[in-house]
Amino acid sequence: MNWDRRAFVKFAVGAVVGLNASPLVPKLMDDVAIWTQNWSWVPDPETGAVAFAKSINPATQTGVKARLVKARLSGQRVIRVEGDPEHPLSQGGVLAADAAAPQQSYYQAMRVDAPMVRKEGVRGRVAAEEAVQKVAAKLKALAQAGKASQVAIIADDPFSVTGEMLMRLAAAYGTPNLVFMPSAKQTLALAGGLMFGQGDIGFDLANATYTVSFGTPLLEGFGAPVAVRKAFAAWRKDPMHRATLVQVEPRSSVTASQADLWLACKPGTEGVLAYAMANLMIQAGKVDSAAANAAGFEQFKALLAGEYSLEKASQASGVPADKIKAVAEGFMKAPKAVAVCGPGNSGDPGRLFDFMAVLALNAVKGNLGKPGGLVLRQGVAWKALGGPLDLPGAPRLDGGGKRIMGSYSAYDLAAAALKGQPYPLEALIVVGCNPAFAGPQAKVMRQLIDNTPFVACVSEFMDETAELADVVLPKASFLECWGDCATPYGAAQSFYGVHQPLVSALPQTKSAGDWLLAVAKLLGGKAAEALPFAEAKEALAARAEGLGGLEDLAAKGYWMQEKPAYGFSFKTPSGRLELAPSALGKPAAPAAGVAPSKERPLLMAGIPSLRTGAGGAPMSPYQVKILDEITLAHKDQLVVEINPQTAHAMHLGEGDMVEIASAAGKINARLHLYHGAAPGMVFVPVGLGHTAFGMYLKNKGANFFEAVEVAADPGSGLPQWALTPVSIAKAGGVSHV
Amino acid sequence: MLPFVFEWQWDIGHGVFMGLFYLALTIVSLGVVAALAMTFYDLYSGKEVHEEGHGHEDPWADYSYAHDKADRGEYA
Amino acid sequence: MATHGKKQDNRSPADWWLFVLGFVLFAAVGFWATPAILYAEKPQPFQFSHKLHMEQVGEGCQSCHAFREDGSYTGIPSLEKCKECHGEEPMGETPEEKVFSKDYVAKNKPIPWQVYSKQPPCVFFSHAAHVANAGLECASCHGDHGDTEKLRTYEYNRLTGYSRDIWGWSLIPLDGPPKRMKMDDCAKCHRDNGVRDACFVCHK
Amino acid sequence: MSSSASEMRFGMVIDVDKCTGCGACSVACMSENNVGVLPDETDKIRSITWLRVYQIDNGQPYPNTQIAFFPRPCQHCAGSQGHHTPCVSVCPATATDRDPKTGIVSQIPTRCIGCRYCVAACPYHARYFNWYDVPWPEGMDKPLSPFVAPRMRGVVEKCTFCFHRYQRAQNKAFTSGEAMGEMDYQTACTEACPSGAITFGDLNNPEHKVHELKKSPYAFRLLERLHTDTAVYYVSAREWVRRQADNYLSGEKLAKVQAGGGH
Amino acid sequence: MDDSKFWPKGTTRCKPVHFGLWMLFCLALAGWALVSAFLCLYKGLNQTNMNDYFAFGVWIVVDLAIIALGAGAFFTGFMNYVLRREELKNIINAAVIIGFICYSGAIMMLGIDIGQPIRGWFGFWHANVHSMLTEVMFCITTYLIVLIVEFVPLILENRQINKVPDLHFFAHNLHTIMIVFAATGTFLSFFHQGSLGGMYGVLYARPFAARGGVLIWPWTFFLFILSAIAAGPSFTTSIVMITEIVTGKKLTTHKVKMLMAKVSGSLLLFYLVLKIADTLYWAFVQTPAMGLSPSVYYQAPYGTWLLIAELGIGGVLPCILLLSPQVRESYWILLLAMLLNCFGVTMNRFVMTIQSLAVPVLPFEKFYAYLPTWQEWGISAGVIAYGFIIFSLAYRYLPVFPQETKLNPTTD
Repeated sequence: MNWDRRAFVKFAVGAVVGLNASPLVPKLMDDVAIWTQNWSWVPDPETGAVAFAKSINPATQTGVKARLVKARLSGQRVIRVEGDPEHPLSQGGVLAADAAAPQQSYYQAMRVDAPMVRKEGVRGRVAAEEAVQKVAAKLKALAQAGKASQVAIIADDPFSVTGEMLMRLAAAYGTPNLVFMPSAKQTLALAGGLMFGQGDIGFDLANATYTVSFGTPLLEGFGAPVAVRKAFAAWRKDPMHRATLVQVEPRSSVTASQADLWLACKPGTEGVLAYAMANLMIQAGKVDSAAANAAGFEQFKALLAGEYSLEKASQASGVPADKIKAVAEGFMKAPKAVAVCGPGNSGDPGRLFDFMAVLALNAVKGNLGKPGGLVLRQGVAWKALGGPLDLPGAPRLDGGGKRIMGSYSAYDLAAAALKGQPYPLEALIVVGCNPAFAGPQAKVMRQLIDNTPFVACVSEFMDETAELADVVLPKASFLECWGDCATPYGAAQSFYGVHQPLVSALPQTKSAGDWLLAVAKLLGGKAAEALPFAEAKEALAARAEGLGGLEDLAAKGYWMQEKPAYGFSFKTPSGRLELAPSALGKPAAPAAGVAPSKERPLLMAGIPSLRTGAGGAPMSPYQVKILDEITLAHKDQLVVEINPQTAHAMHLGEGDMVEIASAAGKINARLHLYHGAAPGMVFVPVGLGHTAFGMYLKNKGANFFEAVEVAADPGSGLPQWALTPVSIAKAGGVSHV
Repeated sequence: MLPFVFEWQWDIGHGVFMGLFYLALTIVSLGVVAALAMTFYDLYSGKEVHEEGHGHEDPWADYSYAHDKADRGEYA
Repeated sequence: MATHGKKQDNRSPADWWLFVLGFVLFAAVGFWATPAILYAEKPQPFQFSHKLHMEQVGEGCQSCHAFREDGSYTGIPSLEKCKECHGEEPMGETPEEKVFSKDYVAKNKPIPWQVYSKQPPCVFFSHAAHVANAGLECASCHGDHGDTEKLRTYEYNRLTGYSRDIWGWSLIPLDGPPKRMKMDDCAKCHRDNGVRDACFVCHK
Repeated sequence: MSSSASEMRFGMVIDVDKCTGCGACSVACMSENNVGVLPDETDKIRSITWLRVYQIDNGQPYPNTQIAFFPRPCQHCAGSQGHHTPCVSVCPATATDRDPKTGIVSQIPTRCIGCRYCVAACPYHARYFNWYDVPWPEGMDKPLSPFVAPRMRGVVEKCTFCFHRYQRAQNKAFTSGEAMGEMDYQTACTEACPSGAITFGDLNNPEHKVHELKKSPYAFRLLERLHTDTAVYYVSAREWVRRQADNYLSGEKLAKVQAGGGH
Repeated sequence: MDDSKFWPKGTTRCKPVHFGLWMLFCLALAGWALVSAFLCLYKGLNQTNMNDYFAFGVWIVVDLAIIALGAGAFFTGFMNYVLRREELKNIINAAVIIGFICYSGAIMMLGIDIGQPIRGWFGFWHANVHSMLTEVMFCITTYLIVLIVEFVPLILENRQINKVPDLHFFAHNLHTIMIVFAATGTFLSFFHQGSLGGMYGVLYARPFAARGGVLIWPWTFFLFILSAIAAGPSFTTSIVMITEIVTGKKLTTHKVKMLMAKVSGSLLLFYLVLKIADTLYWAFVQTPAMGLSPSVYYQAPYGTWLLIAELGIGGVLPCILLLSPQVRESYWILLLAMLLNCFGVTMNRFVMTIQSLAVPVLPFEKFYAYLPTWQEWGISAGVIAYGFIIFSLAYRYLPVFPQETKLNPTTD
């Protein structure tokens, strides 16, 4: 049989037809298409029983409910952090930071997953015992050498159980240098103390019908943001007749836009407007009895009539007189009106003068202790962890002792320690915060860390501070450990939230309290006695006894004062309202404000936003994703806002790459012309510009705090960085139209 | 495109669309099959293959297209 | 046909068998070889007799595969469910149970069963709708799996990764579940029962 | 638009005067529906956010500038006057379909061939194409929900009004026997919003809150003039916000096009 | 390496080394396309500059343009076989080859353009008959089959292949019933050229592209057909003329070219009348009804120059030229007019794709511009290279032009 070409063609045709007669082709086509639906690099999350558990997110003070899936093979995991509808403050709402919390705690590259010790400059993972042993040995050596006071501890929240344990450890160990990040709570306590003798004050926003907010981002980061928004929702329940909100600040922010009236004042003049309104009310004879016979009322009245008349205030603040008058009248007539003061737009603790002016306005209105006004909080009835300990005698590095009522400043501590007065620093311990990035002391703190022989850091994330530290102890996230957080700023009722471990923490991570106890045990002596607990949960249980025991507190997730305590009592030296506080001898008066100079013609301020995250905690990938192009532009450039006229005058256009320089430092950014920005100012988002945290966050934008200039507030002594004079210049780079 | 697929409900849209489509497909396939049939017929009826025996310029010239007016010498 | 001209003789009738040979050979490859290559096997962690268990449990399938009160379905029982009866000491003498008690119950390690009817990730199959609402029998989709002595070998499609039970026993849509469980089979059963559905009823 | 008894029409009423653009709804939506994150999300017209919060302003110079926010989920259009839903009518492979029983437009990523015709057809830019294979670095795939299938590259995805929550509510109804209540099926963004600006429910059901809220004189819909008949109503007492919802010739007054199905 | 025995009878072709160089150039372009295609398939469509606003990019523009220009195949076939215009017989082969190149090239590009090419057949299996794109997919694939069937006899007429009796008879028989395929091709092309236009017309939520219509077909359905059959013959003839210039040979009598030009010109006139009417109605009646003004449509960089380019330079000018007998007599100006005609239809496809996506519909959206990446240009160039290769091979080895031997009497 001759096997020639024609035969082969016949065989080949037969083969092809035969193959197509079999289901091979349709089967392969179908299966290949199904293969594209089941690629191995697309995850297939395992299903399981759904369960819920209550918790609280200390960073945002929102009462949350975690949705858990108990999977058969891969165990329990958190898939959602949702709002807790039964929570009186949050009533089911969450913030972007809460909803993105699961990512934050699960994403490995961001977390510190094992204790690390730096040996000869190289940081390596070590066992927990070795790390704690290293810290304890160093502290013991310092104590024996009598240099106990040359140890500084920086933490974030003085009211949490960790905060209290740190106070006891510092006192027992013998160092006065325990510093917490400055917050508006301290300024409010100071102002309240001076005028009422009461520090624990809240604003009953839910019941107010007329609210005037002076220079604070009421809807963008004031107090427990979700609680405030629930009050805001109550005001706007019926679109036809709504409670009035007046915002007083230089920039058309979110709060200013949602407010019914916005007083666009010159930067730093909010307090002046409060006094002017008070003055109008006094002129109109509408003065509450408590204010009328307050200590120094005549002196106060004379000062207001003289310095803060309508024309003077309007001239100083740039707000038209009729607008000030209208708001003053509205404030006078409204049955339940309240004036609100709080943290500044740059996250600063606020100026004492502004706070006292606002409290004075409330006093003149007479809404102290009334529904919809200023209320005293009962204070959380938790039990102290142990007997009182005597404070060490040595002077504090940040000069805290001299100032009234012991205010804290990490900036002053770092500056003083660098100069070596009164003494150099031997060891620095950072617990649960990121001072090398977040806060005005960022630059100074980095220098301090370099010059301090020993730096230990208890941190959840491998953040900027942890990367510079010698010893890093991995802190568990709020979903993985026991912990608590106290009353948010400005809340009308005192509150105490507890979070419990919902997910098995990374093997080596522990809560900050556990690490402190481990160090205290090794230190022994007074330190061990000051913290007689086996684990942090025990300390929490001790604290929770005053609130009905930890078990049902954890189940409920919080303790809260039922309703605001109306009625007001004064504990001032004179026993009555002191408009001219005895400690000052005269009514509060503003010091010289921050003024732009010739070579630094603009004033820089921060843009408060719930999207760019709170404080040092890193933004989770989802939060970075919802930043729009007027915050983080293409190729990760920070976007700053400027008024079109100001930009035009300086020959700058939309999208220009600029360099913003102040005395303290400079940042690069892209310019965005925004009509709502006050002339003569530049507004910079806060919370971007991390140099750590892996691919989702690293090198995105620039850090506002690099260019911030810090000055102590004359009144409260707290660091003040609301406004910084800066120069702005084109920084090359093509402008992307 | 086949009636036993999941969400198939007959409606005029399907009728018109699939009708025209299958019509076109059948016409084309019938055309090809017809050509194949004619080829087999030619092969087995022993028709001669007119190779390049004579170098006629126009390959169609020797095929008697009754209707093909073109090759009656009207080149421009 | 009459022979015409010289072409006829060099075409020997034997030519056609080559075509048939090619056809048969490759049709065989298509029908037999591809399933053999396409499907592979995975061993179960250890043998399990449904029959033995069905004799001892109270409410049949529901005693291990049950509904949760939020309407979701447990599917394959977790180790805790097994532990309701089994302890670290084997109850019977079968070697499988020794493996189970020693390697899994003692070490509290979840059992990595190969699930015959595991649906693709894009499918939302609601047992509540089919068992609680429509009152279907388990066997109508799972066949006689409930009374088997031994677990049959688990076969899966190398290309798609899905169990052969749901998409691979027969191509033609004639025999429905449990032999063939592609989308069209589910759709056919829905259509026969007059259930007009939207995509999201079964997809997620 | 006629609606028989069994036909539900799930929709939303979003109070723009309560929305402060905090993005909690957007993040809650992404966390609920397994939306991934790319290393660089600054290219906003390639970033997949099922619910995007647009910032708008009244264009006034200082000091009368005001900004507001439009949270924009998929509008689940019904289409009217002979037109189908804009995206459903164009999909060649029926990967997207509008369920008349619930009024929800479904999107099945495993059937989508990625031709992106629906992305071009949608005037609200509510449809997103997976230009990248989403990276799931170490640990990031743990908080994924098992109730929504993660998507692969090359397919379109969009807001589904959290239909998996309808499925779970349906399961509960089947086993417990009671019918599905208003609160049994709520979307993730509705629950997350701290100001309670978003309300979700069946527009055709008088007991549901949205049924009343959409009748407010301040209610309006996006691009009403295109007759897409959307299921998402917006409410604002500010006239300049309402004017931003549609295209108007300079002289045209707002009242010309009334919201709430006045066509 | 002498391939002269493969050349069609009585014709001479350039030396193999020249042809080799030309092939090298085309293969280099094709190589660039292959690299781009691999990147787009392996890394995904992020290699392009397309995004969620520009769902369609330069690939779709090129697809639409070459399918419109490929309409020369079906319309020349229609005139030749159905309308019995016999003199077109001399150019029908070139038309069929160009048609085959355009359609197969377009389908290959679409294969890379869609996100999941392996699931491409879902468009047939789970067809949504109400979608214009489904109709396009069905018709383009079917018409490609028709084109292949029309192209096969030409291939089989290669001098060597023609020696095999089976193939010789098959080619001849196919040719005798070519009218069947031409008619089916015309029917199919009528629909998918229209549906490509319908794809944009039905977008009632996109004011720039939306058009009213009759029954289920928007006006763009008919406008796309008209512009395609107006530009198709011009494209085919200009390719033939360019080949004449390159090879230095006369391939068809000028009479054939004049006939194609005349057909093209008159259809262009008919199309322009309707197109300008539609544009006026769209700009001054339909757009204001939607609350927009034409100025919203035309913003930098897609300004009104696009309208002038499409309807002016690419429309009215070639129409006048093609309809004037002196121009048709000339050679170079005729070529220019036909190329302008093709340019006009390409601009129309560009505007309907890119500009309709650039125009924001929500008032608070922005106007975006689009610029392709090198990968996108690579694949577009790849299709052109593919065309060069196929046409060059066909011209070298297949008897494409019946009149060639007569028009170029060889000396020996």
